[in-house]
Amino acid sequence: MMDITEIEEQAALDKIKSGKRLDGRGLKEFRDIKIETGVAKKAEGSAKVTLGDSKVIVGVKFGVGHPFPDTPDEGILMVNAELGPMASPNFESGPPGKDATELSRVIDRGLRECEALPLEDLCIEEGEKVWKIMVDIHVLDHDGNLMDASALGAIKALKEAYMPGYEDEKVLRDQEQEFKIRKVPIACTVGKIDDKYIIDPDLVEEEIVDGMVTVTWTEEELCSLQKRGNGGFKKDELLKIFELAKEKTTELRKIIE
Amino acid sequence: MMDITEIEEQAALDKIKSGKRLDGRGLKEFRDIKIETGVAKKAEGSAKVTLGDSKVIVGVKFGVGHPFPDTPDEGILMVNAELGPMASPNFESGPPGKDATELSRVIDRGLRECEALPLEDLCIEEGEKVWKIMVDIHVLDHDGNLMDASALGAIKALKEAYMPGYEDEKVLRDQEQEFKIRKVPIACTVGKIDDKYIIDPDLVEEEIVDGMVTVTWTEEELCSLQKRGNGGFKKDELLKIFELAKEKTTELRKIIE
Amino acid sequence: MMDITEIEEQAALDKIKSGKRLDGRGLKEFRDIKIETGVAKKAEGSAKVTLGDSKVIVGVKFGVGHPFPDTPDEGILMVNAELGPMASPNFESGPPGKDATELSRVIDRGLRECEALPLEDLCIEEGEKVWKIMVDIHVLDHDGNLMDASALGAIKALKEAYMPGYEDEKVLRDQEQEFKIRKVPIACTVGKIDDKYIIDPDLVEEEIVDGMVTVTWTEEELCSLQKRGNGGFKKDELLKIFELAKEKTTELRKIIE
Amino acid sequence: MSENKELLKNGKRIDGRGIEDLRDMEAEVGIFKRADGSGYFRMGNTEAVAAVFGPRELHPKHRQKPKRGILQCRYNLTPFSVEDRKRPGPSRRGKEIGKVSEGALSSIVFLEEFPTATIDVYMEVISADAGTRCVALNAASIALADAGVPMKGLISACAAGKIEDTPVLDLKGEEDKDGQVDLPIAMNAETGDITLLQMDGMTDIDEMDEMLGLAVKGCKKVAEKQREALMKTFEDSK
Amino acid sequence: MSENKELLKNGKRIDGRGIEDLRDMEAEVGIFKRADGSGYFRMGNTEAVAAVFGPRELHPKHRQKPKRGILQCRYNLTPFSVEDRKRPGPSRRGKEIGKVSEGALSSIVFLEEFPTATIDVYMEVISADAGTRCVALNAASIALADAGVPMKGLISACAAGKIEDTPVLDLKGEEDKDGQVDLPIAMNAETGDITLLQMDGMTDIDEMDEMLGLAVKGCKKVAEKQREALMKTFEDSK
Amino acid sequence: MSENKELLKNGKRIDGRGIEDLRDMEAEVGIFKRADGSGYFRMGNTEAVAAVFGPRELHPKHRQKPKRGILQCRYNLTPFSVEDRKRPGPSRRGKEIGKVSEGALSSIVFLEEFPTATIDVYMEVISADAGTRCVALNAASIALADAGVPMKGLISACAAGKIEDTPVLDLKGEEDKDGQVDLPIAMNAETGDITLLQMDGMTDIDEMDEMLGLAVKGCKKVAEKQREALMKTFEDSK
Repeated sequence: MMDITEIEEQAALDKIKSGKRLDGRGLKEFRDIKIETGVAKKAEGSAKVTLGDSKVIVGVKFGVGHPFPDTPDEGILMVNAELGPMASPNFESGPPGKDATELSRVIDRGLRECEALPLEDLCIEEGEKVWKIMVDIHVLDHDGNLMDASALGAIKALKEAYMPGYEDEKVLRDQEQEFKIRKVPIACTVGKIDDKYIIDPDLVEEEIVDGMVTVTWTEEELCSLQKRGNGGFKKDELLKIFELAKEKTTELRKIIE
Repeated sequence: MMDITEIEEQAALDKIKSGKRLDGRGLKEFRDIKIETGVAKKAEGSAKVTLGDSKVIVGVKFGVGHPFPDTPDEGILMVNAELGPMASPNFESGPPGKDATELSRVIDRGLRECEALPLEDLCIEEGEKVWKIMVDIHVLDHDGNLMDASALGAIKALKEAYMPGYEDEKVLRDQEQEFKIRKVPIACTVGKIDDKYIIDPDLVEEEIVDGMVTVTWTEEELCSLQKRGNGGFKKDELLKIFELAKEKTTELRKIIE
Repeated sequence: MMDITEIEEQAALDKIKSGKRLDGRGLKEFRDIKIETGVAKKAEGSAKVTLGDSKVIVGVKFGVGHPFPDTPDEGILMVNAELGPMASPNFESGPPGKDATELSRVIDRGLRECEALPLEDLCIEEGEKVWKIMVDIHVLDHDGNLMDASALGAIKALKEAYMPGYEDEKVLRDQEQEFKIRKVPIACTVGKIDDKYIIDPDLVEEEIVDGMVTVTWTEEELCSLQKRGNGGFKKDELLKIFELAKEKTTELRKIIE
Repeated sequence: MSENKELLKNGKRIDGRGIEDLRDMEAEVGIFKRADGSGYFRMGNTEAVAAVFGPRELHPKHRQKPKRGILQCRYNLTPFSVEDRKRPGPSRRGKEIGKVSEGALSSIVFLEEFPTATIDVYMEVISADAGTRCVALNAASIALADAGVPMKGLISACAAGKIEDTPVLDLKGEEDKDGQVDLPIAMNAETGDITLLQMDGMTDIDEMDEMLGLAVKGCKKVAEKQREALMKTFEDSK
Repeated sequence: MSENKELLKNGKRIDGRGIEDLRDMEAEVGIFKRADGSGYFRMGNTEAVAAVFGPRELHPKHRQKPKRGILQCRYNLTPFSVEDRKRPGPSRRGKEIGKVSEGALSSIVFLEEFPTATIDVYMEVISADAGTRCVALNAASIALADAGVPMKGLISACAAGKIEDTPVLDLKGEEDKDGQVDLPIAMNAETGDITLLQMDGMTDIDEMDEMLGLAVKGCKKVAEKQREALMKTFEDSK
Repeated sequence: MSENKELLKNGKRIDGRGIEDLRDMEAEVGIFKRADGSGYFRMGNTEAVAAVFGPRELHPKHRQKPKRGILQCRYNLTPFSVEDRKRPGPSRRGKEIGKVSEGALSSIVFLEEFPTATIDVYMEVISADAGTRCVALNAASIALADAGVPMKGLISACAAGKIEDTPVLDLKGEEDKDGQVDLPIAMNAETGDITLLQMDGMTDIDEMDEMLGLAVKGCKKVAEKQREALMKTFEDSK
């Protein structure tokens, strides 16, 4: 006997095999996206992304700290994600688990590899004091594809962020200095079901895909990849997926800018 | 069918409704109180409070540490409470839970709000080194009303404490400097059952009260409040409770001084 | 009814009572010992000890850190042991439990009490910077007597270790300075079953002994003792056990040197 | 608490409010899909969301109560809700507020209808400008209603306080920082039962009388806003 | 990633390898007694051991799946496997690699044959000189085979990368540190199914094509080494 | 361990004791209400309390043993028991002492009478001036008796040591700090079975013989004090 989840999964599967999706979308279509900024009033930058029924809020805070020993004159980027018990009946309180850790690390690499942030400009005193940019991803409601929603939220919050002043060992948050990001990395997750590829899998679809790849593109370059889930992909499939992701991230880029 | 605990609770309830208590006390009477000092020989001050069958030991240690950035010339007060597995068959090992945290924070506020301790006098080197006063509450046996017992123990241990010397970056515990507290905050917990108010609820009574309020008074002023448990109080009830607590803390103050 | 473990335990017990052991060894005989060095290429010294089917790898790393306040001109020795889930179906992930903690502390005391390491020579800048010698014991496969295997591995890895260079606040691992240990503490665990004493108990035997004593000898002196398990020993038994351990550690010493 | 700023001038507060004025409020019900109930509440620059799950089975089982359910609260500040980023994870302050929130909400839920079960209330503060526990409770209360949990009433919360020796309603950040007393309460606005009460600062019974009076009035206004939001959802869903 | 060293000279790499050469490899099966299966793998100076326990009952029970087993991976660096001693205990990097390793290995195990069970795979890196997750997976894959777990094939892993604008196979430490792209993959060498894929660095689709091609070739060579070691054990046990 | 103080002068120790003298002792049984058994023990300035709960069901169930109960010990220093405040929470030293205490106490309890159960022994050191594990065990032993747990005897503990090349009994703080050997033992004073034995420092077999002899004598005196306290409680309860 099948329980409700299984029935729903089966229905989603049948639909996709026929080239459609349960919620009426095309296979290569994102759900509705809404991005609001300035939502966290104490953050230097923030964005709330609603992707279908998934909701993610990203806040950017600046702080001052010690540089890493191997980059004494560079600022520090920290990305953290919380998948708290609010977001899903299946989540528990506690330190970030494997899912939250993967989420934050993929977003981190997307930003870091393309050098989206001008970390070299964020040194206050070489070897002693540098700016720390702390990007916190907080998942409010989990209905699938948190990766793409979080990547969008992170880059949008960073684009909106100002840099506070710093004087006499104090961070002055009422002074707003310009802070310019250099690249806009955008993630697109592509799932595979038999010979079909789908974009932006929702929670049910994440359960039924053979596998997924989260592909992060800047305008021109591929800057991070992460295969997720259990299945496998042939090399040629992957190349097609990268192309597809490029096309879709180009669409998303318009919303962000 | 009722188990033993329920039978005991019912008996306590019936008794209180008739204006008496299971152990023969009046509604507004504390259990026997015994306070011993100098019980922890390595502490700069210590007190053991026996309140009926509840037993709490409080130790005060001085140490030297960095001041908080916003009070660079003030000493630091830290209050911690441990409700370890020794004190009750229901307690488990581990970091302080909600009950222990509430206990320590209520005692902390009682001391802090009335400025009982001369923290401004405890600076060694501005912005660099200040005295830390560490008050540790250790519950040995839990038979109810740990709040009042702990508050008594904390202020008594502080009254007994001396301040060590400090030279050449070393704390000299064989030098005893005077250390004077300025106020004596005392807590009194009042429980409500129907239209009755009881003082110093024991463990069984804590289970049956509609709600409790822990009221902390100095000689003249109300310096901290904490409503506990599930029930509610009307505004006028609260004002009566504050008065009652004032009367009872005045009695307790005599024991302490 | 007995399960397989119990049958095995009973067989081991019967055998020992008849003066023999299940694997054919004599009562006072170690299992085969194999020691390989240089097994962890990033460690300054390492040794893998195979004792029967028990396998332990020990790595030595040098680092630079603050001295302890009471020994401002001495290097620091740290011994840590991990009994991870790889080594036994009964082990779980998580911070070191009681067994791992005991293991590391007994090895630590064996090295520390006889002053095997020249910690006084490891000061870089008094009160500020000293060398830290970090000995990590990693249990790969647990078939009993991890104590003796780990003690052997630790002293062997330390004997093989070089000390890196240090210049301009950097540890230079391609410079190899001589680092000489002064004593060779060796542990021997003796188990008691009725009136029999056995050396090097394997996993099954550890379950059936009345008790065990881990005795650590340098060439001439007893430098650490640890009674383990539940049983008791008469004073005279202990003295015999210390003698026996001296004899056996003298044998092991030949393998190490 | 010290007084180095001028917080009151001609009966007006730094943001122009009078002594008995609440900050402007916003409330929304049913904001999340996965939770059984959810709500958003804002007072001035303090805002919080809450999600409710349950009644559902309590784990581990030995914590279940045979004759009634329990209500558990988690109160959390998001890392970016405060001036200096807050490290994620439980804080002592958060644990205490979780506990007093359980006390505040438990009394209005018919827990005896759910033996062995738990109702889990998760509150997240999105931005913190004083009054966070009150705002979080206001969101939690409408989230409980949204979840369809049988309730005896709504819990409405706000704080009174004292600045420049004057009792005022609903402190905002600067007032809280430089004020003399902070008195958060939560109340069943219909019955007048005060189910959360905490107080820091030095005061006496007469002042308490006055401040409690203000806070009670404030809670009633909060209740109106909560009911309005619940009504709107109810109408929308028709 | 920056390029301050000369990593390529006349088509030769710092250790004398050509662009398509793997480091020398070593593999051994069945190295532990207590584990149900175990393996050792080395590529150059990177080496790892793996132990497999199970299929066995999964605890706590509420995590059991009624229709299939699960495969859980723990990836860990021993404290002495890196330049500066690593503090014991889980790291963020280790958690992520554990997760992608589960994804890489789960697809080749017939998990549907073990409802409610778990197969636990523990990987320990003994020395780390780039490519640790690949080497650990290579050890884990032969450990699974050694445990007699029913499998659809072997997982073989290696990384391609880009140094001085040139795609190369199997980066070693210095190449990884100063290189431009790191592209670890894991593959079922028989079917060509790529079950782990991660990538750091900036590249485009043509380069990806080239690097993936190299990596696929590398995995096939790894598979030979793994099969050789398994065969040896098989023969020894006859 | 170094020797920079004069610890012995004309056969007298810094506190006037002779070589074979214990510090003064105090013992009390049944000090707590909630615990099933409890005890207090003091030797000089070292004092500890212990509480015993059980036999009671062991959780989680998969740790239960079908044929015998287990005895679990927690040893803890209160934060104010030492010179510099000790951070609350488990320490490596405390874990080890917990384990050897389990070994010391388990052998005198008829654990086979309580299959699947646990007996939990909690020891808290109130002030620490050397010999803490011995004093804690002395308190634990009378707490077990107070709990009515069926026992084969009492465990009595004390340490011998070496200062200025002389074996002495029951080191106090300064002697422990500047002494050469510390040898804590625990013993069933009736049978002479030594159930805890640890040793730090450099010694040989002859000295061990002498120190063990001293320690055994010390344990017998401790046992008298314990029996006296138990007898008193027994008489009181008549």
